Parts: sequence; structure tokens; C-alpha cells
Amino acid sequence: MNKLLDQIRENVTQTQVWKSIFRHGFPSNDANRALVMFSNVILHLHPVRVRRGALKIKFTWCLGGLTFFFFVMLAVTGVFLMFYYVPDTRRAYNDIKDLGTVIYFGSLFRNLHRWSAHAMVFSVWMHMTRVFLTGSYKPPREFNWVVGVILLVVTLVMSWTGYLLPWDQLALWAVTVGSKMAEATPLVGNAGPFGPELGMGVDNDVRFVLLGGTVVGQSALLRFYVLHCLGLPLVMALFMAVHFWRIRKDGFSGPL
Amino acid sequence: MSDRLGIGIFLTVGTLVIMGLFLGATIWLENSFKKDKQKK
Amino acid sequence: MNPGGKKESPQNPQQQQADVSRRRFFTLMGLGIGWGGFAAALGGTSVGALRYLFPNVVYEPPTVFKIGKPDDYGVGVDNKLKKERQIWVVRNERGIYVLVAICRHLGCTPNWFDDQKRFRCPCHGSIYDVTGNVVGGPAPRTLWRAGVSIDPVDGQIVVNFNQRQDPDPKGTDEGLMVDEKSREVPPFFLQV
Amino acid sequence: MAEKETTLGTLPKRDGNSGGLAALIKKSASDKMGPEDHVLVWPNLVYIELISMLFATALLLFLSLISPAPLEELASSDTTPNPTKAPWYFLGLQELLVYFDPWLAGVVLPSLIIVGLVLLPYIDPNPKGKGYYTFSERKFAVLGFCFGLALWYILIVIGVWFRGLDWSWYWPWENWHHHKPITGGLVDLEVIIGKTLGMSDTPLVTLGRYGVTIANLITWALFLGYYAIGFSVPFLTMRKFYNTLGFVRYNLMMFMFLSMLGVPLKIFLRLLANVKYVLVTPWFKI
Repeated sequence: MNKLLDQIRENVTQTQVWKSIFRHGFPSNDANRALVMFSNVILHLHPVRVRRGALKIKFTWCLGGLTFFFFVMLAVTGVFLMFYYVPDTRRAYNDIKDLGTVIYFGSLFRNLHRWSAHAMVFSVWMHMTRVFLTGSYKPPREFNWVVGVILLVVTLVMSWTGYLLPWDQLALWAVTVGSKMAEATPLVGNAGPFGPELGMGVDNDVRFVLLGGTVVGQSALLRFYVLHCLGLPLVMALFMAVHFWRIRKDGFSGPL
Repeated sequence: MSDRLGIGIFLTVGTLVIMGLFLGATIWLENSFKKDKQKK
Repeated sequence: MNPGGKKESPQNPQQQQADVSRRRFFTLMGLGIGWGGFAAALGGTSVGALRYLFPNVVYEPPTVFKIGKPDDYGVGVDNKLKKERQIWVVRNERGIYVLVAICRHLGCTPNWFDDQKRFRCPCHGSIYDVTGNVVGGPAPRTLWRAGVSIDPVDGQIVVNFNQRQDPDPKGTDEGLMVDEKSREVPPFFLQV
Repeated sequence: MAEKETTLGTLPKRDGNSGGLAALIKKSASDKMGPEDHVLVWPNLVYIELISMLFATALLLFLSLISPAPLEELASSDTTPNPTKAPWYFLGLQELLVYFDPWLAGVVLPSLIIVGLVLLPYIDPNPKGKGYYTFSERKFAVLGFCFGLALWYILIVIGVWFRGLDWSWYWPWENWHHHKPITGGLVDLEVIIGKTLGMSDTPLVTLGRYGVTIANLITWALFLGYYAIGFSVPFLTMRKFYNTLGFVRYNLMMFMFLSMLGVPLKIFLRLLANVKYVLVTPWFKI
């Protein structure tokens, strides 16, 4: 039996196809374990080696990694939701209701999407707190902290735009209150200090461009949908790339 | 007036409790890593 | 280092100083034009993109509408049109005025409590009296009054939702007050 | 570098030059460390990540089961649900809206938080405490940060569990379905000052819509005084602290710190003295 298994493994792993894909042998020795990292675009996000101290769970609590994991989970479940959801005020609500009822696994994807969104926001805050408490933002890593803050803000805006899409009462009024805050922005808001003096009216201030109108309606839903599904994820991916690259270059600030 | 006072007390106590949680965690982690260093 | 292959003639320091500053000048000029052009192009497109995001035509419910004859409305606050038009029609001894049902704090729709004779906002607890003055909660200004007029042809009240009366309130012990006399002026009041 | 050479040597010869590239580029951070206390990322770090991902998925599934995503009735723009709550992570801001005007609570304060966070690494001169948990070596920084964080979380806790109809305060044991009685109207600080000192409220000078009264000037003095004292006291008493920071860093940090302390200060002024606005001008109110 053993010989048979070896024979099969031999036939599979020595073929040209296999070798063209995997540039390394089974990672049973250090050379192959290093090669696994070298030859994989995702794995090589990590260095090939890392200090033993850096592996301690009670240092990073894996929070940055978890945040990224939630982001990937959100992206995947988000795409699934997009197969059924149409951002039209007349049918958005029913699409979400369909997802929850008639579509097989629909409620699973929606729940996963929602809970990983909440989890991502929470883990981003905890990650920021951990990075602060371990002083990992100190030179030379200040810029990476700034990129982190930008990612935090984009995560919050992502969550906020996603909150409107189900178009139920909670969504509509949470966004109405939020957009009224935008209207209260100083200088560029219609209701903000020195706004009217600068000619900011109901139809040309920052709230108007945020909602694409004077009321939270179809154009607001569409703008939020585009931002939520495309605009902001691109921005996030870009800044995440910078974030991961800086960690990769500046090395792990873990305990020496 | 009772509500106002209640909110005030709740706010103060709540802030101190949460601060205590975070400070406690930091100090606990600080000591536990110090112990690791001595052990090694 | 010297592309022309010409031997560098020994120039006096001033001449060299002039060359360097002249070269430096042209470099700066070149940089200026290059980056200036780039900045202008970038600036132009972003201003264009921003203008693109401001729609010129907005498909929203009409803001000028008729709400029936004055004598359809009795004394007190009429909630009938709140659902459809987001306004309250209020009649007191002297006439009729129309309050806009948008809380001045953050835009939620307040509710009228007839027993307490108060408008109360569900979002942050702002409280207004029947004339729109703020008697409680965080609202920074009094309720808007919409422009009202009588259509001479069919005698109906015409409301202009976007024409709003918004006087500066005075902080007093009871809250933000505006004296009623100054508010009951056309086009925001109908003596009917 | 020699040690690294040997492992690279064992790689199958590749025609592309990427193999050699690693040797040419400047040492990346991970190479700088000595080889002895090193472990290969594969399998050690990768396994930890796999396990944490599995655990996170399990947690998400569990949460999805015990409390599925709610879907309320269809949105209608004429009836506002009571109370209207933003998502939990914005409830800190919504709670602030009770005490501050929307332009402050909704725009200026969040921007100050974000700008403060961005400035953090540049205004923290303390070299100690890099890469390990410490409170003893970074007391002021950790205390300040934890205070801000605690303020943020406590406002969220209040917004989520203690705010009911008309956003009034409801203790958990109270009846959440009956409207709270109307609490007394709030009074501006300048009105309180005006009344107690018995000053006339005829404006001294009017700039356009702004009738400046004595009480109003006093509130301006109090407001600017708060910042003036906040800036000067640490400057005079803790000169060493000032010197480590330097002029620009000190002022940035102090402005952020004082504004952060200003938030609970105004909240308590509202709770204990019924103050609506500390400072009133026709254009903005604080």
C-alpha cells in the first residue's frame, strides 16, 4: 500500500504541470519552507523568517491580521450579496428581504457580511489601541500609523455607506442624521458656521454632493452603493498595500 | 434633577472603569513580558 | 562629464557664479513649467470631477403645492399633511401659519403631543412650543415657517416649502424665543 | 550574509534574475537580525494565523446565529422611528450631539480626533516604550490615550443601552415605553451670568447681527481663559516637559489635550448647571 501511495505521489508531483505551479518540494526541510514563502505572492507578504518573540499571541493578539481577514470576508460575502441586491429605492428593501428568506444561504451571507463589518470596526479600534500601547508607532514607523488612521476612517465610512443600502427605517434615518451633520460643516455646509455667508445653500453645499440632492433619495442610495461597493474598497486596498508594505520594510516592532 | 445627577455619576464611574481596564491590561502585559525576559 | 569634449576654459569666479545661477534659473523655470502644468491639469480635472458630482437636475417632490381652503383648518395644530408634505398647518386667533416638520437640530421629523401642547423630536429630545420656539433639548434655532399665500383664482392656500422664515432667537430662561408679533408677517402668515 | 547565501545556493538555478535580486537589494529589515533567535514563518506564524482565522469564522457564524441582521419596516421619510439610533460605532458622536451643536459634535470634534491621532507619533518625543507594553515609562501618553478611548466607549455604552424615547435617559429598570416628562429648558451661560450679576442685556456694541453684551464678553473671557491657563500652567511649572517637546509640539499637543478635556467639562456644565451654550455668537455656538 505504501509503495502504491509513493508511486501516485511520484506520478503527480514530478509532472511538468505540477512543477510549473509549485516551485518547491514538500515543505519538510528548511530550504523548502523558505521557498514556499519566496515563491508565493500572498505568503511573501510575510518575511521568510521572523524573530521568535514576534510570534507571541499576547503581543499583537493577531488583531491586524484579523482585521484584514474580516475585510476579505466582507469582500467575498459582499460580492455574493451583489448578485441579488439592486440599489433602487423601489426594490432595494425587497431584495434584502429576499436574501433573508427565499434565497438559499442568502441570510447566511447577509449575516456574515453584517457581523464581519461590526467585527472589522471593533478589531480596527483594538488594533489601533494595541499599536499605541506597544509604542509601535514610534520612529521609523510614524507614517505607517498615519496610514492606519486613514484606514480607520475609510473603514468607518465604508460601514456608514453600507448601513443605508437595506433602505429600512433605521438605515434611512441614521443616514439622514449623518448627512445633516455634513450639512453642519463649517464654511462648506449650508447650516454650518459661516456657511450661508459663503453662499452655501441647500442645493450646493457638501451635503448636496454627498446625497446628490437635497433629500436622502434614489441618488443618495446610488452614490452610497457605488462608494460602498467600489470606490472605498479600492481606496482601502490601496492603503492596505502601503500599510503591509511598510510593515514588511520596517520590520516587526515586537519584543526584542 | 435625579436623572442629571445619575448621568453624571454614571459617566464618571464608567470612564474610570474603562480606563482601569485598559491600564490594567497594559500593566499586566508589561509585567508578564518582563517575567518572560527574566525567565529566558 | 563635459559632453562637447571641449576643454573647460578657466573662467573667473563671477563668470562661474553667473553660469551656475543661470543654469539654476533655467532648471527652476523648467521645473516650474513642468510641475505647474501637471498641477494645473490635475487641478482642472479634479475641479471638473467635483462639478460632475453636483447634479443640475434633481428629481424630488415639488416644493410649491396647494393644501386646500383656509376654512378647512380649525384652531390648533393640524397633523393631516405631516405624512404627505412634512408640514403642520397651525391656526391661532389671528390667522394661519405653516410650520415645517423638520427638527432644527439634525433634521428628524418631530411629533405633536396635543396633551403637552409640544412638538417633541425623537432624535435628540428637542422640544418646541406651538409657535415653534425651542423650550427644551439641543435645537439651536426655532422651527421654520414656510411661505404661505392665497391663490386668488380658487382661494386655496399655496405653500412654498423652500421659502423659510428663520429669525435669530434670543436665549432666555425658558429657551430660545422669538416674539410672535415679529413672526406673523406676510408671506409667512395669513390673516384669515 | 554568508549564511543566507548557502540557502539561496540550494535553489534550483533560475534563468530570471529575481533569485539574485534578493542578494543585491539593501538588507531588508528581516535580514538585519541575527539568525539565532529566528524561526521560519512557515509553518509557525502561518499556523497561528490559520487558527485565528478559523476561530474568527466560528465567532462570526455563532454571532450570525444568535442575532441575525434585523430588517425593520420600509423606509418612509415622514415618520421618524423613536429613538433613531446610528450604528453602534457612531453612537458616541450621536450622544455628543445632545451636548454640542451638530457642527461641533458632527464635524469639528471628529476631525480633531482624527487629526489628533494622525499627529500622535509626531508629538510623542518619548523614545522609550518602543515595541513593548509599558505604562511605567510612558505614563502621560498612556493615560491620555486611555482617557480619550474611555470617553469614546462610555458614550457608546450610554448611546446603546441608556437612551430611549426622545433620546431621554432611561435606566434599565425603568419603563422604556412611556415618554419622560419634559425636563426644564436649558439656559445659556451668558444668561446665567447676566442674571446673577444683574447686568442689563443691552449690547455694548453691535457688529452686524451680533449684539455683544457684557455677559457675552465674560463668557468669551472664560472660554479663552480656559485655553490660556491650560497652555501656560504646564509651561511655567513643568519646564522640562516643555523642553522635551519643543514649541510646536507642545502647543499642538496641549491644544488637542485641552480640547479633549473640554468635552467632559461642557458635559458636566450641562448636567450640573443646566448650561446650554458656553459661548454664543450668531454664527456659531459652543
